[in-house]
Amino acid sequence: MKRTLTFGKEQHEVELLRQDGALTLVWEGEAHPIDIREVEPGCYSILMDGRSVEVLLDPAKSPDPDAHAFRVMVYDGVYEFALADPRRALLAGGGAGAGAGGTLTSPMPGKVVKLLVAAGEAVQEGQTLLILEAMKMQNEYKSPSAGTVAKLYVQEGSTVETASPMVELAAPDAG
Amino acid sequence: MKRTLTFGKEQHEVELLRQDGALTLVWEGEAHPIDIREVEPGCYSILMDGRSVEVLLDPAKSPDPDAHAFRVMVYDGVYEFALADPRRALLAGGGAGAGAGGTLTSPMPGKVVKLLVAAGEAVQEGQTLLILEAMKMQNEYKSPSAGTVAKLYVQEGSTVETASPMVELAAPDAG
Amino acid sequence: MPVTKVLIANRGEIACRVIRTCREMGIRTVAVYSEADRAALHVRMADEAYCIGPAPARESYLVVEKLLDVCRRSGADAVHPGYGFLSENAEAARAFEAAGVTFIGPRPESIVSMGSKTAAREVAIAAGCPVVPGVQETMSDEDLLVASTKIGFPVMLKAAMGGGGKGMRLVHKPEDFASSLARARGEALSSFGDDSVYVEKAIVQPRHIEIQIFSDAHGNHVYLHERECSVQRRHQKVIEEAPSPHVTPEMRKAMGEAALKVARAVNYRGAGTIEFLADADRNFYFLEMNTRLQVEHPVTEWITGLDLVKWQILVARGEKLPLTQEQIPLHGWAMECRVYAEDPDKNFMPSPGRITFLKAPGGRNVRDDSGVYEGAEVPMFYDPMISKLSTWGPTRIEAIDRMRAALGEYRIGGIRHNIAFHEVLMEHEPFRKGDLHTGMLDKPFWKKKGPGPDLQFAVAAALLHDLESEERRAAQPAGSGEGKPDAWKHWGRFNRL
Amino acid sequence: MPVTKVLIANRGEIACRVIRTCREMGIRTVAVYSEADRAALHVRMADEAYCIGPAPARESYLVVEKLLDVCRRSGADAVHPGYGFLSENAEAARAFEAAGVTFIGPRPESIVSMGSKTAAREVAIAAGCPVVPGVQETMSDEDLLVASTKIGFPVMLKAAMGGGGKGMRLVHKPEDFASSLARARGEALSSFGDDSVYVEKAIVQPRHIEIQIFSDAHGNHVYLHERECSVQRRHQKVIEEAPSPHVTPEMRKAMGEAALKVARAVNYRGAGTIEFLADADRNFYFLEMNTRLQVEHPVTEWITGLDLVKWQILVARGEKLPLTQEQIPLHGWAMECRVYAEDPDKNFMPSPGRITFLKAPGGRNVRDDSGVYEGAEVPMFYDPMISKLSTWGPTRIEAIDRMRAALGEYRIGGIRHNIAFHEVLMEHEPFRKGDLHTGMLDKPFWKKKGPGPDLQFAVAAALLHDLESEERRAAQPAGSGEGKPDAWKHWGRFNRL
Repeated sequence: MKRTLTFGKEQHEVELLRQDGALTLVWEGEAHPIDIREVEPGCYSILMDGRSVEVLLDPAKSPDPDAHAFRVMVYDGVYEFALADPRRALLAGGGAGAGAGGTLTSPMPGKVVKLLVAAGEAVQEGQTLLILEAMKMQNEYKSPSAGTVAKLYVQEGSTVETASPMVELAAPDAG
Repeated sequence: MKRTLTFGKEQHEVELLRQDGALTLVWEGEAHPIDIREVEPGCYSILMDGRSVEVLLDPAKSPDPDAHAFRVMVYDGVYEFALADPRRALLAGGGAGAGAGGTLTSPMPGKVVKLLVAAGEAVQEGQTLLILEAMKMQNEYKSPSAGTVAKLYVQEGSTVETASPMVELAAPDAG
Repeated sequence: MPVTKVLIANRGEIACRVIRTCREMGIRTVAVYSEADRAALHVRMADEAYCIGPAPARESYLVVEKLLDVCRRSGADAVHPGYGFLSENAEAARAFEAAGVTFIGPRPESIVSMGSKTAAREVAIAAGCPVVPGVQETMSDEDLLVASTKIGFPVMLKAAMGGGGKGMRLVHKPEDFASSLARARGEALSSFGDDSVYVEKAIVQPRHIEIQIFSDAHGNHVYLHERECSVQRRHQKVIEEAPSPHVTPEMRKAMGEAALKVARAVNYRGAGTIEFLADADRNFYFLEMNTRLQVEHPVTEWITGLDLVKWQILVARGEKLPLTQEQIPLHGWAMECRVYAEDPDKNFMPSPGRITFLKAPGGRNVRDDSGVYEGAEVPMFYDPMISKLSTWGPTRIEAIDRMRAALGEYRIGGIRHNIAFHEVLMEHEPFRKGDLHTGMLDKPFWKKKGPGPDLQFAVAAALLHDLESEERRAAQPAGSGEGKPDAWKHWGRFNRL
Repeated sequence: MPVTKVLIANRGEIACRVIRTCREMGIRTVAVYSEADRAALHVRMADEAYCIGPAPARESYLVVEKLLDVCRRSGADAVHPGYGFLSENAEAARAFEAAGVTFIGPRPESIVSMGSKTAAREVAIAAGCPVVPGVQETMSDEDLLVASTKIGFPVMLKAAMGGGGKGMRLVHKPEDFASSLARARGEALSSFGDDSVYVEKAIVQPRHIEIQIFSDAHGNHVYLHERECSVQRRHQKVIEEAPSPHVTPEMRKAMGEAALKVARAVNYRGAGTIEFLADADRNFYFLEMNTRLQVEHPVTEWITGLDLVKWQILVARGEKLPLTQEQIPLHGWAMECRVYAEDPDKNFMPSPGRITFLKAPGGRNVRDDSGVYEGAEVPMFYDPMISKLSTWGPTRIEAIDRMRAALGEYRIGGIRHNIAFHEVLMEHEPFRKGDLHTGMLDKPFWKKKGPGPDLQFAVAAALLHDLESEERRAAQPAGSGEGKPDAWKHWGRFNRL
């Protein structure tokens, strides 16, 4: 089961092989015998290359429907990355990098207290699109790239859930 | 779902009713509205008669195959009791009290380091039948009642699991 | 005043923390909960629990009449307000006392005196406690701009009824004034029901240092030393410590005595905190007084060995303070990290949701004050703080190293949180050296750069997860189990909650 | 001697506890594990982990050659033995030192001097430390009976190589002598590989009080005050506290100085404990010396604020003791309850098995040193202690009340354990008054009598469990899910482990 790992701007070919009950991690062609135990649900004790590392695996939502996104806690912090079937990743044009345009979704449940753009309006990267209130805090929601507001899914006073569509942006050249 | 509760030497008729999503505990004919939430697996937050009690429910092994035995932890300690279908309890001759005789099983995994009785031998209540070693401790295993050793399932050096049969006792009058 | 059964008019970790002290003192506890909180930890821990309405706080936790009704039904003879909610609401305090229920907090008049920052400032000036230069009264937008120009930018806009960083904005230049003011007023209105805002001189790289005071009903006042809370994000504290690495014994005494002047001026009773801003030259200025227990009180408990909730109850019973000023201990150093359900990489955006995995650290001199449990839902309606992790050590560096180790043990799944952010802070050289100021988090230096030595391990677990999902899919009859993302079957045990 | 990477030649809570201090000190850790312990907590926590053989300790944890091999493979330059296992094995200590690996413990000669109780007694007598009347040498069965008759019953039989209550028997009358001696020899042989037994005068209602000592390699010796460990079941400690309610400042000083005489006599280095028996008149008698860290060291850490494992490492590095005798703090009171997988209602029979639910208490001045986790298996091969819960308070009663509250919060499912037993102890009037002696648990007064106020709640949960099992059965197609008791489906998530 080969996978393309996307971690930040890096990509790696990785694979986990199971043979006769023993696991091997193949990292960019280099094989490492590895012992993985799921000691608690989602929590793995891993021995490899003489080291012992405990990881808590948290499947996350991925922007790419063909990739599995993960958030992983270890003693030294949190890693976020995605694993994709390399064939599908290839078909989709490669990578999980966010291009300009697309539908922007709400990061958490909340209420839109201020909407600062209108449909059809051109926006700059970093421009505040709307203000979302949740957990007693007002949060500015900024445009990840330059573009044009293609569609608004919310209005002032709308309540949204996690990952509700809020604003659809078109890339500047597509506007 | 009426149940016969056996707690120590006490017995009570108890029932939990679910109607339109609401629960009622009927304790010896007296009805108490009750709100029970399983907040974690096996762990319940219960509100009744103005009180809040959290209980951890641990299904235990019961000597009576028709009864469900429970061990329950609350802030104030541990309760052990059994619930039985009253019809079955009636058929079985009532109660969960252990009579004389029957098969004695091992309380834990271990090794029989000493066997102090032979098949056919008469034993007194409290007489040491064998010595079991587990977790670096030697434990004397005593007869719960007077009777006769009908059968031995173990010999010195035998290793046993939890609830392995070890000694079958016959009641004195049956010997 | 008897305190034999305490209604805790709060939720989350502080409700649980109050319950623990009551248990130790043999006092029964009554929890209240909104419809979103039936399964919350404080409901599980209390001896009694009553529902007081819908999820929004203004329909439940903030409704005094409902709390009074629960006092009547339960026979509670005292109310502990915790922090936030009604803790600094003089009307509520009066209503409880009028109903014959002991309010475990200051006299209502003290709350009023300190409730408005502008009024509190007047009191401090009159009592001889230094204050930050600025304009005391709330004004129109135009007048605030005039005043700001006169004081000179940068200035700080603050909600008159505010606290906890809400309705607070630093304004660097006149061009930003209008939008910042609008935002400050908006937050002030939604948080405190009052959009009054005032303006003050902004002190450059200030340190936030506060004095914990305690007073009884007999006119005795002591200070329990200082806490430093300069590590803030969006004007809200995230790391607190006691004592402060900036404070000398002389400064401690001067600040403590200045704080007690304010306490005496308002005839204070109970636990209170005088917040100061301090500059590099160890000048300090009165900022405000919090007339309640603070979130960060555990660091004071660590260095003094005292139980501040117990003292609150003793004072509410009319007893004298157990110790005099000279008897207040100060040993070692304590750190506290606030654990929030939030995303430090996305401007600390709250991250409500279900906690699918939870393991708090253990061991020596580590204290976790949690309000949640594995399987608990962090609701979107309330503050996203889920626990406070605190550590003690004989020295500051030992407390920091212990905190770093404890954070490494902490495991929270299902929501985003700030554990890794705290870990970076504990290894951040300026922090370790004690070079703190309230703007130190303005640049997000904690964002992870490259891959660390554990990346391969993390990826291996994810690969196994994918492999087993595929094996299960292959083994299952077609059509079964559809409609749920396989990643979550794993935690199927929570589906029944 | 450098200590940069420590192999921990142990398992369970003590291995985890040592790992925590190493983490705080920036020292890397190497775990070893038997085949029964691949998923044990210490393996999860360490930086490296190596399998050293089958489950029985004599084929894994006790095999020095295997440990030396792991030192070579991992580059560990020091070994921490914990307690039990090889901690008091002079041969092992020599083997490590010979291989250039620092043994974090005393000099092998000190272990030898104190390893046999009879030899230890000689040392104590020579050093001027009072001892219990008795016969020093091991003898034949017949001679032991003669000696016992001469000393006068009751007498105490003790394994010469023993410790932890194993191979120890109190004999009240001559008729019981033969069977008790056989049992003592049997346990001695299986626990220590040597069936030598000796006999002593049994002191009536004795109190077990011990002095924690610390020595460096430069001839400095200090005592860290006393612990009382009189609450024992089957001659094994279950509750420990520091300081002792029986000890006056004068007695503390006398005991501390007597203990240091013994330490000096054996040129001691590192952490050690001198155990004494004390009678009602505050006479005290040397019992034995434990040349290692004790299980109950956390209560000493609470009252002194010190980290004993850190001190062990500093001493192993050749550093001087950080404090002099006059600088050793003593504040407040600490309690420790040993949490065992055992059944207090059935003569403390061990109860190995899977822990299906685990929730340790939190809050202030509560410390849980655990070696397990939810889902962990408590193997039958090792000691059934799963955690040590300790609390601190300014006074003894506050420490007890805090312990009672913390025990109430503790939740362990799947195995039998002694939490409820400890709860009864914390409410037991003689215990609360400090009237302790080593026989206080001879009568099982903690067994639950009647129904408490929570019985109806407990039964209600069980009824709901039965109701839902029935509803599920009714909803399921016939034949599915058979073969497993429905009560356990619940914890299906553990099936995959």
